[in-house]
Amino acid sequence: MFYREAGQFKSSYAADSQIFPIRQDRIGFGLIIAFAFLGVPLLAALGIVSNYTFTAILTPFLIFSLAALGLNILTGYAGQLSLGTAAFMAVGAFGAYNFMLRIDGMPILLAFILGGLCAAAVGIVFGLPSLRIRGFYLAASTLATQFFVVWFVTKVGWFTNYSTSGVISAQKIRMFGYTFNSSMSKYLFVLGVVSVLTLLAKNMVRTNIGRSWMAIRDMDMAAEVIGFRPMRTKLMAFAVSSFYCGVAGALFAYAYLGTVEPEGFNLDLSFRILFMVIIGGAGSILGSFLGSAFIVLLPIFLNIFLLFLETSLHLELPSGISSSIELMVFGGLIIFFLIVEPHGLARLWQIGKEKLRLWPFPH
Amino acid sequence: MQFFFEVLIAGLLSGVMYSLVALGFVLIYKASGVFNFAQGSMVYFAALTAVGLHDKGLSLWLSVPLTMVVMVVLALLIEKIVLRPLVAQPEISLFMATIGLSFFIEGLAQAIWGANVRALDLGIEDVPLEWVLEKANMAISQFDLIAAGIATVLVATLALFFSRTKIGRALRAVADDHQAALSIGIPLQHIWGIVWSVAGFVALVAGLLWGSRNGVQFALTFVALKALPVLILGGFTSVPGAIVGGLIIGASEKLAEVFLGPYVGGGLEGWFPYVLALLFLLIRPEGLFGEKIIRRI
Amino acid sequence: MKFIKQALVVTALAAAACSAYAQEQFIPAIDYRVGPYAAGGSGFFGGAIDYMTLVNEKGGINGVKLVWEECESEYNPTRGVECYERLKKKNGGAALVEPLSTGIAYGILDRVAQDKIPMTTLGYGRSDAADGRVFPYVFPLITSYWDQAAAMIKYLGDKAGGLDKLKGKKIVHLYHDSAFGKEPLPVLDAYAQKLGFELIKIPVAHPGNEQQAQWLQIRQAKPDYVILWGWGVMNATALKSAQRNGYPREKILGVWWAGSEEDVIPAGEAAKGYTTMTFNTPGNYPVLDEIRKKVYAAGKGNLEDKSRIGSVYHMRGVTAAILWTEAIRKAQEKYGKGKVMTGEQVRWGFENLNVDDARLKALGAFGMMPPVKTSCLDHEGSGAAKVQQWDGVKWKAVTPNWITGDKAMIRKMVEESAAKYAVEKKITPRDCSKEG
Amino acid sequence: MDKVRKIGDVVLSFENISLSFGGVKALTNISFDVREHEIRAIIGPNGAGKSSMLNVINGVYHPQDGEIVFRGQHRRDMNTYESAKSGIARTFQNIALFKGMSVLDNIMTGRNLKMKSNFLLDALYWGPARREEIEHRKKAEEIIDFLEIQHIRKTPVGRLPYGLQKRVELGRALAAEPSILLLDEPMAGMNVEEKQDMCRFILDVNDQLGATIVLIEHDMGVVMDISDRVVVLDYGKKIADGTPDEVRNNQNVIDAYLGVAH
Repeated sequence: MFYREAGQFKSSYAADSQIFPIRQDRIGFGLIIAFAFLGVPLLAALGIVSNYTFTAILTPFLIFSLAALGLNILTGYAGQLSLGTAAFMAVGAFGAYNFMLRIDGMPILLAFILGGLCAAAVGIVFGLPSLRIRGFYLAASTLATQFFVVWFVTKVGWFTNYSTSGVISAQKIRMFGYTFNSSMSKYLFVLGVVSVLTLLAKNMVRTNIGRSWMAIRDMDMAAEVIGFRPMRTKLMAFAVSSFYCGVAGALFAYAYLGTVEPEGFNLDLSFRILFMVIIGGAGSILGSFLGSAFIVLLPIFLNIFLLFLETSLHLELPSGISSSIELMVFGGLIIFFLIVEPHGLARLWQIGKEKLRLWPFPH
Repeated sequence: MQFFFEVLIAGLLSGVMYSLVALGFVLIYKASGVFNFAQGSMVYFAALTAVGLHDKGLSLWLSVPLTMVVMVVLALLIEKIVLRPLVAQPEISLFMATIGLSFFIEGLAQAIWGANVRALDLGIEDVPLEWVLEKANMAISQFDLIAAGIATVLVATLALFFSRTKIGRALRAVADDHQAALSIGIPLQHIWGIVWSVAGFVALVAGLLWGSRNGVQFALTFVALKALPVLILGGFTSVPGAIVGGLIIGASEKLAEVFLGPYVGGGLEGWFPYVLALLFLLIRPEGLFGEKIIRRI
Repeated sequence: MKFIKQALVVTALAAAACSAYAQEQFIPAIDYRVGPYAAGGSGFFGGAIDYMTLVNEKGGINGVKLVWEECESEYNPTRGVECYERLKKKNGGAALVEPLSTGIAYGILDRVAQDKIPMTTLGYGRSDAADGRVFPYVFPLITSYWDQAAAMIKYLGDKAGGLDKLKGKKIVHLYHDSAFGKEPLPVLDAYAQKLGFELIKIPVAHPGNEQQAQWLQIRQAKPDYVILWGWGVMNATALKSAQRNGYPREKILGVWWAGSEEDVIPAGEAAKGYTTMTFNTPGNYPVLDEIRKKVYAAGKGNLEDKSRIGSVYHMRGVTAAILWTEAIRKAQEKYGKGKVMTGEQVRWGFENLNVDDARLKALGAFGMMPPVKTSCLDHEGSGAAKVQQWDGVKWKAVTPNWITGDKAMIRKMVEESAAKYAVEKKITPRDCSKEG
Repeated sequence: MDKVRKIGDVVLSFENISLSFGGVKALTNISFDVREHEIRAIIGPNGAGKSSMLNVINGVYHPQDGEIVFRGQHRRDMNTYESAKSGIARTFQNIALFKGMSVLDNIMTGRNLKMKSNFLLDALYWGPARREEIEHRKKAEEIIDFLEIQHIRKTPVGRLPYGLQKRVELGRALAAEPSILLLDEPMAGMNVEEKQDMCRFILDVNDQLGATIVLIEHDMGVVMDISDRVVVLDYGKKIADGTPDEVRNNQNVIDAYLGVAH
């Protein structure tokens, strides 16, 4: 009824090429952004949104969304399956840390960008095999990145400034004389970075570079015949993807954990992010966010729900059992979602929108 | 030189243990094109079930066959609940589903048997062979030798199974083309059920051997990480590849750790096999024995 | 609808329950009971919760009941941080926090200082956090990694007939190749230089389920001792590999993460004779009997498997809970008996702990753990450890007395490292002379 | 048929091209040439090596033997990027569209070599990048109009019926404004009506846009109707070459199609 594009005519290609050609989408998105930047802090000021929401839900959600977005560029758009995401995040985090540490007066954003560029460079090196190797062979090979990078960072003391504990302790986030100390300010900082990078990613995927990735993904030979150079295209995907993951890693260290050890960027984390991409929707920017929300929130929800169930039903489950059940339900839900919609939550959203467009008429 | 050979032999024997795990991956990938990440969890689940039943007072002769029954039931359920609805979906969705499956199986195993670590005694002592120790001053474990023997028998049996039995041939047909196999009347579901059962059996054998080597505990799931480079090297679809790949990976990783490790600070066993496999892939993108991928347009 | 109704009823009940005991001190239990390290998590938190239950059975801390909520972290930093954030304000606020995970401890290191909640890290985490001037809210109680490494050398020296006898000896440091395994390196290096023994460092890649290469190196090097700085499956594998390479287990000395039943049972026979460090003397104590009688007999025990009462991890959990309750008790002495303490007040309690032998006797834990006395400067409080040996069935102490290494040397290293951290993080260390 | 543009000089010629895959000969000593603005058909029974020939032309396959002369340049083989760069575009026997992308995006990919913007400007979608994108969008829309596929421009191609996909693929090739267009069975699997449409498009492309066309087609009627010259392959060998009329009456060709034993 309300979600209709009828009557909205585009008089120029520019108008038709915008990110949200449908007016309702534009308004909806604008509202979400406004809410994220203004509404949430306002609610916090009123005491409705707690500190917990910022620091334990929203901030990690945004950071993981960014990492998932990075992986989505590589896996969803360019079709190169990677299991080494956490390694690129590690490069970004340790890179940013060292730029901050070693160069006096280094602006934090520049350090993040430089950290991301380091990750991009590493991405290019470890992306080289993708020119010859494909599919699961490539996926399994990306594990080389995962294990090598973590080993290297552990081994070379310089990266951790020879800290005896082998960990880095992120410096404070300071910009224009303001220190991002409170959980809300950190959230806003992360939100800003993620929004800008998301916009850039959206622009990339709707222009020539994005089309080159998708072309290589869908039919690499045809893409080559048309004039896309596979090497350049794939390495570009690795570089851009790794850059995003690198920045996400830096945010992970600076705005979320504070102190991190190299092992924090382990295979588990890589898998978690891959989950976000697949559950959310490969080849969809929105999907990265939906997937991240799903994977961040699901275990928390399960944990609280089971706890609630136990207390309300007066079940005296041995503590180990409820944790195991949590794990089973988590795994089961992943399978369930893959069966219901193998193309991810983003596709469900799209289908829902198409239904809505026709509503209340069936056709 | 003697030390070199000692390391080499130790590496080859470890390699056999990796092959054992890799074999489970190969079987399933060959028959269904599914990269089954849950194989490691199946190893854990099988070992834990066997040892759990054993701890309940059953003899190993009883608990192991009983576990096999459990693995078959598990395989059939996986086929029915997970695989069948996902037929014809992109490979990556199936891959992801198996990761979901691995969470489920890990949770299930711990929900039933608890998270405690357990010892498993197969009655094979894990000590160096004395006469080799005396004659050549090499420590070669008798357990490893027996494990290698078991692996050899297993591989030979599987090879025969694939080449000589009707099911084996049908299985190869399925591997080549699902649709075609269906159209000539090969019951795909049955085949998958069988293959997952066989993979369950392989997981059980691997679980028993690895479990008796390092104890039955959650870390058994990590043996999958040792098997992956073997797979890359040997090819995802080749049973002999899993064996040869295992030997190469085992030997080279040990040699690298011992002779290269001291120069770079050691601890390189985590990544070295992967990098080695990767370099190898650059020369042969389909692995040692994998089917050649022909790109057509 | 029914569901919602139920929820409302439960909330109402909970509210009623709350008012029944107005005096409740909340302690979050960020634990892990699934995954590769579940055995440690369930044992430790089982012990801690058992002891807290016991305290409640006996009337709480001056009438203040202890309450707790478990949150599964899966040993994963992200989930651990979420648990911490979820629980820190609950039920009037957390009195303290103990994640039993290095990764999670680091993830909340900055947060606890901001939230003013003391964090204990019993026997793990940053060794330099013992310097309370730089880390006011972190308490690596009893013995840090560095003091432990020092105690190890002291023990090996005693075994050789004096520290000077270590000269010319070969000691292998076989370690988990991670920040954890590298932590004691500065101490061991310093000792190697000072005492003149050869230190051979052999790392094991995570997870460590395959160590043939390392043990062949060890066989080749023929060291006098092997220090096993392992974690998880690496420990059992090390013992098995030692056996298959004919290295005597009596000469292997493990870190305390390698010294629980869960580390040796999977290795079976191969573990016999193996020694490790511990900050609990294995055995039975009145406090454990009390737990059996008042907690488990009443069906309130936390462990599924009763035979694990008094196991290494369980006893470590009991030890932790003793220190927590003693800190709260101490804080009550200053800020008001029978009152619920804030995190900041409990912090003061932790900083002024004095659990001496007399107090331990009263608690029924005499000999179970070393006496602990903390101060603003020293957040560790002891630095002592014992060595225990696995006889195939159970652990037995092999050193009758608590042993400590060169505490002055370690203290110097702690202060240097903490000072470096303070500079890096732009922290101005507290002036301890002004602390009351 | 009167052409606006006259058939010109030879732009592309092959001398003794041989190609084999692991011992199996796909092409043996093939020689023929293509003139500017002509419609050159390659015909032959299944497995005659027609598609292999197209793959040699745009550098997917590299012949083991022989020489290619392209715009006066003598070379051993072509490579895909260079041939695309020098204006060779093609369609494929089994449609090789980018299935996950919309019709419009597929056609836009055809213009990638004409785009100068780099990924940083793309990411900002600002200034020249934006102008360029919109400019190329205009070109793409012209092709969409030309092929009469306006109604499906935002549909993912994976969802389109076969005939439309073929048309989109042609559109993608045209977007590159090719000087030589290789069409591999453009009418396979089409009904009569669709074939007529496709014929019209091909002739228009040749005539209005002036592209030289190399065409593989099975429908003899179509081939004889629209091509200027025809080369006939059988078992990787050339058996005839000439105008449609010459080829039609060639005994070798009749034998090959009727299956006379060699």
